[in-house]
Amino acid sequence: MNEPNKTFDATTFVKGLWKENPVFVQVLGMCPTLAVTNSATNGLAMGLATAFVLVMSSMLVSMLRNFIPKQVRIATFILIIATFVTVAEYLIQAISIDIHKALGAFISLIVVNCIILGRAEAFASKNTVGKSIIDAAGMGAGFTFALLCLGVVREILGSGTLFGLQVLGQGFEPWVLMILPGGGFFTLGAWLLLFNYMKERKAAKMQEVVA
Amino acid sequence: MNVLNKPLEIRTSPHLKSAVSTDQIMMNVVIALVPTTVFAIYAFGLAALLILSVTTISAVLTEHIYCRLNNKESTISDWSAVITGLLLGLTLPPALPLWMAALGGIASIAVVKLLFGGLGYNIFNPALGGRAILQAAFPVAITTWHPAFLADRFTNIPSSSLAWPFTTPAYDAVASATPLGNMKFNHIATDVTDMVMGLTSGSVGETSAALILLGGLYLVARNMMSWKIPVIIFLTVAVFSGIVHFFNPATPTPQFMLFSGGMMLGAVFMATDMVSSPVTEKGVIVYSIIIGIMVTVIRLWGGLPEGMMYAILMGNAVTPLLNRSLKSRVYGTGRKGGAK
Amino acid sequence: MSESLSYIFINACLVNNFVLAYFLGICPFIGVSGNIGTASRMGGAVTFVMLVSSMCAYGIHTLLVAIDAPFLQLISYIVVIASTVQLVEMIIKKFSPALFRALGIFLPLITTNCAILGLALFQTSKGYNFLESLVYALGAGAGFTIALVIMAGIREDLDIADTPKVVRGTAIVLMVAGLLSLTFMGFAGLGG
Amino acid sequence: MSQTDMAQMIEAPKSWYMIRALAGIGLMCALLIVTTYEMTFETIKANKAEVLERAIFKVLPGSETKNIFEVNNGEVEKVEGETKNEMKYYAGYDANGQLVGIALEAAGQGFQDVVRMLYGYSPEKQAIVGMQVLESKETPGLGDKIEKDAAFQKNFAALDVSLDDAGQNLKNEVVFVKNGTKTNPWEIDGITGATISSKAVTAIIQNSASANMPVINKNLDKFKK
Amino acid sequence: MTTTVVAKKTFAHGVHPPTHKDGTVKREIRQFPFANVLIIALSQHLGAPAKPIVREGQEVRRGEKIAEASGFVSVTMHAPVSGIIKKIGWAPSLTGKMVMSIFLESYPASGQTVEPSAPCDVNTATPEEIIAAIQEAGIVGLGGAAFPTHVKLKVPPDKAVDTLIINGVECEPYLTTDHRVMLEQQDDIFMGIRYILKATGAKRAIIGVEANKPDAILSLRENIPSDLPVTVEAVKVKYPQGAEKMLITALLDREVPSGGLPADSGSVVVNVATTAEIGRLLPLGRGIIERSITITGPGVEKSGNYLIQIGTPLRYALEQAGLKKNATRVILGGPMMGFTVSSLDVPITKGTSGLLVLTDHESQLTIRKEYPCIGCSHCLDACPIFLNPSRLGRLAKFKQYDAMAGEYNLMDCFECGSCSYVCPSNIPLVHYFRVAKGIIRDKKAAS
Repeated sequence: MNEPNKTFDATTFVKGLWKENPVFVQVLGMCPTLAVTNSATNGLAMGLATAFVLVMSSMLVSMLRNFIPKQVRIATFILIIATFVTVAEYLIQAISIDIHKALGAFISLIVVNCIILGRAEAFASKNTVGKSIIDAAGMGAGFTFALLCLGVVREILGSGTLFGLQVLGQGFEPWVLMILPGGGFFTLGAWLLLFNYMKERKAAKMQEVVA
Repeated sequence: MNVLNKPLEIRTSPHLKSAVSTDQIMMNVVIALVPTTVFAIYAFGLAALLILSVTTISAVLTEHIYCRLNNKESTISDWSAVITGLLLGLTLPPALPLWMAALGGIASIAVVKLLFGGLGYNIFNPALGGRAILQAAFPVAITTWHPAFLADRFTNIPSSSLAWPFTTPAYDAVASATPLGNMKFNHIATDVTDMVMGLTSGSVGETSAALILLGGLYLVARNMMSWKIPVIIFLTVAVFSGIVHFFNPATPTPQFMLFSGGMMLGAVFMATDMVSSPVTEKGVIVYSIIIGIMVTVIRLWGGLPEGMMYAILMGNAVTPLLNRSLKSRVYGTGRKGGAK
Repeated sequence: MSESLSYIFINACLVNNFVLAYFLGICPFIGVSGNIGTASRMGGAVTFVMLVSSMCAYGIHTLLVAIDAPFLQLISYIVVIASTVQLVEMIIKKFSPALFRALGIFLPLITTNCAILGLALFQTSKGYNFLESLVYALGAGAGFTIALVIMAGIREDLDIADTPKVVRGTAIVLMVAGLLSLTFMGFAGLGG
Repeated sequence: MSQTDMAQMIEAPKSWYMIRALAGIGLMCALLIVTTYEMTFETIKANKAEVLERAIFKVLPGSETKNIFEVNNGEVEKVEGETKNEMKYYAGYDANGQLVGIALEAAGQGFQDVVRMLYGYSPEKQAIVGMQVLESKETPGLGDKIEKDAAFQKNFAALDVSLDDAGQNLKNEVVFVKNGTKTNPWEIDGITGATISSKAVTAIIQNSASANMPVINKNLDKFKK
Repeated sequence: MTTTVVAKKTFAHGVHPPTHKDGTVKREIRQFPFANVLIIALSQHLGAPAKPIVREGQEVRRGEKIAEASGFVSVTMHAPVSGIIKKIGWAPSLTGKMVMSIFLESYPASGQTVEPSAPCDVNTATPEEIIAAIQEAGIVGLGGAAFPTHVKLKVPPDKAVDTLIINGVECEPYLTTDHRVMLEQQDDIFMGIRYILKATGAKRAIIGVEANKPDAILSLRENIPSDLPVTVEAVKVKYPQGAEKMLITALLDREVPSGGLPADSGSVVVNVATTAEIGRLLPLGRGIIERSITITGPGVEKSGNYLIQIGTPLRYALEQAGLKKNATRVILGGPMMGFTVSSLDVPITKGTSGLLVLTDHESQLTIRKEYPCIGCSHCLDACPIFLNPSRLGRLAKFKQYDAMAGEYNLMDCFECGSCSYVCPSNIPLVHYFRVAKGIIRDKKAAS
C-alpha cells in the first residue's frame, strides 16, 4: 500500500493508518472501538463519523491556532469538538435513522474520544492547515480501518453476514458471543495479540539480520 | 573407602518430602471423576461417551500442540488438561454438536489457561471459562437438553451430535426440561430422590448427586481437596434459600436447590479448583459464601434457571482480592504480640 | 414506565455494568487498574464525580427543555461537566487536603472519562427524575468501581505470572475483561 | 518603566485575548450548530415519521394512512406535530379511509433492559393484529427471537384481547404458555430457550392492553375518519 | 516400653513427617575414638570468632583452653584431646566458606582425663559469674543454632523472665541424641537448670518433651529434685515443635513478637543437651570438648548415638560408623533444617546434633520434577507462623523482594522447611526464602 511516491504528506497519512494506528498501536479510543463494532456497517459508520469530526476539528484548530491563547486552548478544543460532534449527530440522523439508532449514545461520546483531543493538542495546534488535515485524515482512516477490522470479524462470526449480506452458508451457526460485549473484548484482544506477534517476529528477524 | 571419595550431592533442606505430588493430585481428581463419568455414559449412552472423549482429546491436544509450538516440554503429563477436558464435557448438554464441544475444549485450554501462563497461573477455572464462552457463543444449543435413559442410547448417536462443523444442529429427540428449568419456567418441582440418584435430565455429568459426592469424599479422604469450600457453599445455599422458602413457599426448597443442576458438580469439583480458589483460610470462607449467595440469587431472582457457573467464575474473579485482603495474622504480630 | 430505585441501581451496577456491558470508561479501566489501592480510589473519585455531574446534567436538561434548545445538550453537558470537575477539585483542595491527596490526581483524568458523559446522556434518554438519576449515578459508579477493583486484583496476580510475552499488556487485560463480561452476564434478569 | 507596569502591560491584553477567543469560538460554534440543526431539522423529522409510519403500517396490515391521537383530560383528540404527551394512539386507515386499527407503543422490563414495542389493535376483530419490537437489548440469538422468530410473531397475527361485557376489563388475560401448548386465542406461545424474553413480551402486552383497550373501545368513533 | 503419654499442648499448623527414630533411640551414647587430626574451627558459633591463644607446634592437654572469646557474643575453645598444634590456618566449613581453624594432631596415647580448672559453685556464684562461667566453658546452643548460651541468658535490664523452658522436644526426624541425654544425664540436666534459673532470675522451669518420648518424660518426672520448681510437660508430636517460638506458644500460650526475643514474652528457652553440659561442666570448671551426636540414616552401617570430640572430621566419623555403597547425601543436622556437605573434610562442630546419610533412594524423592504452584494451600496450612509461602514463592520467582519483606512478612520466616516439605509441586520454597532474605538484608545494609 506504500507507494514509492514518498512525499512527506503521504507518509504522514500512512503513519496514522498503520505505524501509529490509534487503536492497534496507541490503544486509544477503546470505548467506541468495542461498543459499536458488532457489525461492519456500524464500525464503518462510526469510523467515518469520528474521522469527520477529527478532520473538521483539526482543520479549525489549525486555522485558529494563532488566535487561541495557550491558557484556554483545551476549553476551546473541547468546544470545537463538541460542536462538530453535534453536527455529525444531526447529519447522521438526516442520512439514516437506523444507523443513528445502532450507534446510539456513542456518537455523542465521540467528544471524549482521546484521539481527537490528542491530535488537536499534539499536531493541529502546531502545524499548518494542510498538514493538519492530512494528519487527521490519516488518523481517521486508521481509526476507521481498525473499527472495520473488528466489525468484519465480529459480524462474520457473530451473524454469518458481512455488511448485512449472508457470506457464510445458510447452515452456519452464528457465534453469538462475538456480538456480545465479551466478544468485543476478545476480538480486540486477539487483534492486539496479532499485532504484538508480528512486532515480535519483526524484531526477531531484525536481530537475525544484525547477527 | 570408596564411597567416601565420590562426589556428594548438594541440596538445600528439607531433605524429606511428603509423598504426594502435583501430578498425583491431578490424577486422583481424574480418578474421583470416574464414577460420575461412568454413570454419565450409562445414562446418556454414546452421546455422552463421544462428548467426553471430544472435550478431553481437544483439551489435551491443544495443550500439547501449544507446548510443541513454543519448543517447551509438553505439560500434558501433569493431568491438568485431562481434568479440564473431562470437567468441561461433564458440564455440557449430552446432545451438543461435537464440533462445539471441541471448540469448547480448545477455548478452555487456549484462552482461559495458556494465555494466562498455563497451569497455576489461570485466574478462572479453565473448564468453566470454556463453558461460559460456549454458552455465550451458542446459547440455544447449550440449553437444549437431551432426555436421559433413552432405550436406544447405546446404539444410536443423536443427529445433533454429529452436525457438520459450524452448522446449526437439527435435534431428533424431543428436548426435555431440566429440574431447574421446570422449576423456573413451569413451577414444577422435581423429586429430590430422583435428582440424588441421577434419574433426571441435565448436563452429561451433573445429574447424579450421590456419585459426585462419593468422588468428593475420596479426594477429601486423601487430603487432595478443600472440604471447606463445598460444605460452606452448601450451607450458604441451604440457609439462604431456606429462609426465602420459609417466607415464600413458592420458591424451591433448600434440598431442591442443593441437588439440582450443577450445584454438586460445581461445588465439589469446580469451586475447589486449587488454582482459581483462594489460598488463605478466611479467603476460602468468603469465597464460598460469595458463590453460595450468587448462585441462590441467580436461581431465585435472575433470568437464568442455573447460575452455578457464573457464581464460581465470579468467585474466581474476586479470588486475587480475597488472597490479598484476607490474610491470616502472622505469628507475633497484632493481638497476641505483647508479652502477656 | 417507572422503574423501582433498587432495579435502577442493580441494573446500572451489575446487569448493565458500564464497563463490561456498555464499554464506557475503558481507558481508565485499562490505564488505572494495575494496583488495587489506586483502583479503589479511582473508583471512589469516579462515583463522586458521577453523582455531581448527574445532578448538573439533570439541571441542564430541565433548563434546555424549558428553552427548547435540545441541540445544545451535548455541548453544554461537556462544558458543564468539565468545569464542575475543575470546581470540585478546587473545593476539595481547599477544604480537605486529605481527600484531595486521595482523589486529586484522578480528577483531571475523569473529565475525559466517557462513563461520566455517557451517564449524563443515558439518564436523560431514559427520562429519569432527580432521585432516579442520583441512584443511577450511584449504581453506575459502584459498578465501575467493582469492575475496576476486580480487574486490579487480577492484574496484580498476572504481574507475577508466567504469561506469554505476546499477551502481556493490553491484550491480556482485554481477555480478562472479556471473561469478566461473560461472568457478569449471569446477573441478567436480576432486579426485574 | 517599573516591573509592575510591565506585568500589567502583558496581563491586560492576555485576558482580553482569552475572552475574545472563547467568545468568538463560542459564537462560531453556536452558529454552526444552529445552522446544521435548522438545515437537517425537516429531513430528520421526515425520517422519523417515515420510520414510525413504516412500523404502524406493518403492525396494522392493510393500512396506508395514519392519524395521531392522544388522551388529554380524559378526552381523545387528534393532534398534529409535537406534543408533550408521550402516550399516543396511531390510527391507521386503508385506501378507502376506513379505520383498520389503532397502533400503540408499550414498554417494559425484558431480560437485559427495557423492551419497547409497537402493536396494532383491530377493533373489528377485537384482537391484536401485529407487533414490532422498536428497541431491545435482548440476548442476540436467544432473546432477540421476540423480534425475529416467525413462529413467535404469528402469536400476534390474531391475539384475542376482547373486553368483558362491562367494557372495563379484558375478558381473558393475555397469558404465556409453554412452546407448542397454545390452545386459546388469548395465549402467547413461548419461544424455547427464550422463555424470559417471551414472558416479558406477554406481560408488556397484557399491561398495555388491559389499560388501553377500554379507552380505545369507548372512543372508537373518534378514531374513525 | 508401651507406656504412652497424652499431650494436648501444641502450636497451630505444622507438619507430621515420619520420625525415623527407631533405629537409634535404644542405642546408648557411646564414646567415639579420637581422630588423628582434629580441626577446631574458631568460628563454630554465631558471633565473633574466638582468638587463638596457642601457637603452632605447641603441646596442649585435653581440656586446655586454646582460644578465647573475642567479645561478648563469642565463646572460648578448649582442646578436645591432648596433642600438638600442627597449624593454625584456613579449613573448609560446612557452608563451603573457608574459616580460620586450629589443626590439632592427637597423641596416640591421649587419655580420657581432662585438665582441671576453677569451678563455679551454683550456691555461691552471682548470676553474672554464672554467665561468665558459661562463656568461659565455651557453651553454645547444642540444638543446632550454636548461638552462645550466655548471651541468651543475659536478660536485658528492661525485661523480666518468669519461666525457663528446657527444650527436649527434638522434633527433627532421625535425631535421638537429646532423647538419650534426657534418659542418661538427668542429674546434669537438673543441675544445669539450677544454674540457669539463678542466672536468669526465672521462677520456674518447664521441660517440654514430645509425647513420642514417654520413657524420658516419665523418668524425668520421677527424678525431679524436691527443691527444684520444675515440671515436665508433654507436647504434641509435630514439626517444628522444637522451634523456640513454637515451644513457647505450646507451653505458655504466649507469642514472641515479630522481630523480638523470647525474653519479650517473659521466657528463655535452652536446649536440654545444653542444659546438661552446663550442669556437668560448670561445677568442674571445664570447657566443652565433646558432644553427643546421632549418626544415622539409611546410608549408615552402624547407626547410633556417639560421644564425639569436637573437631573430628566427618570422614573419620563416617569411616568409623561405616557407609553403605549407595550413600549419596551427607547432612549435618536433621533432614528438615540440616545442610548437605560438599566435602567430608569438614569437622564436627559444637552445633552438630546429627550426621544423617541418605542413599539414592531417599534422595530421588526430594529431586522430583518441579511444577508451577497450583495454589493447593498446603504450605499455608503448614507454616507455623502463618505466612503465605505460596505467594512468597511466586514473588521470589519474579524478584519482587520489597513486597515479600513488606506485605508478606518474609523476615519472620525461620526456615523450618515445613512449606517445602508439603509442597506437591516440589518448589524449593525455603531455598527461595533464604536467597531473598539475604538480598533484602544486603539491600537494607546498603541503604
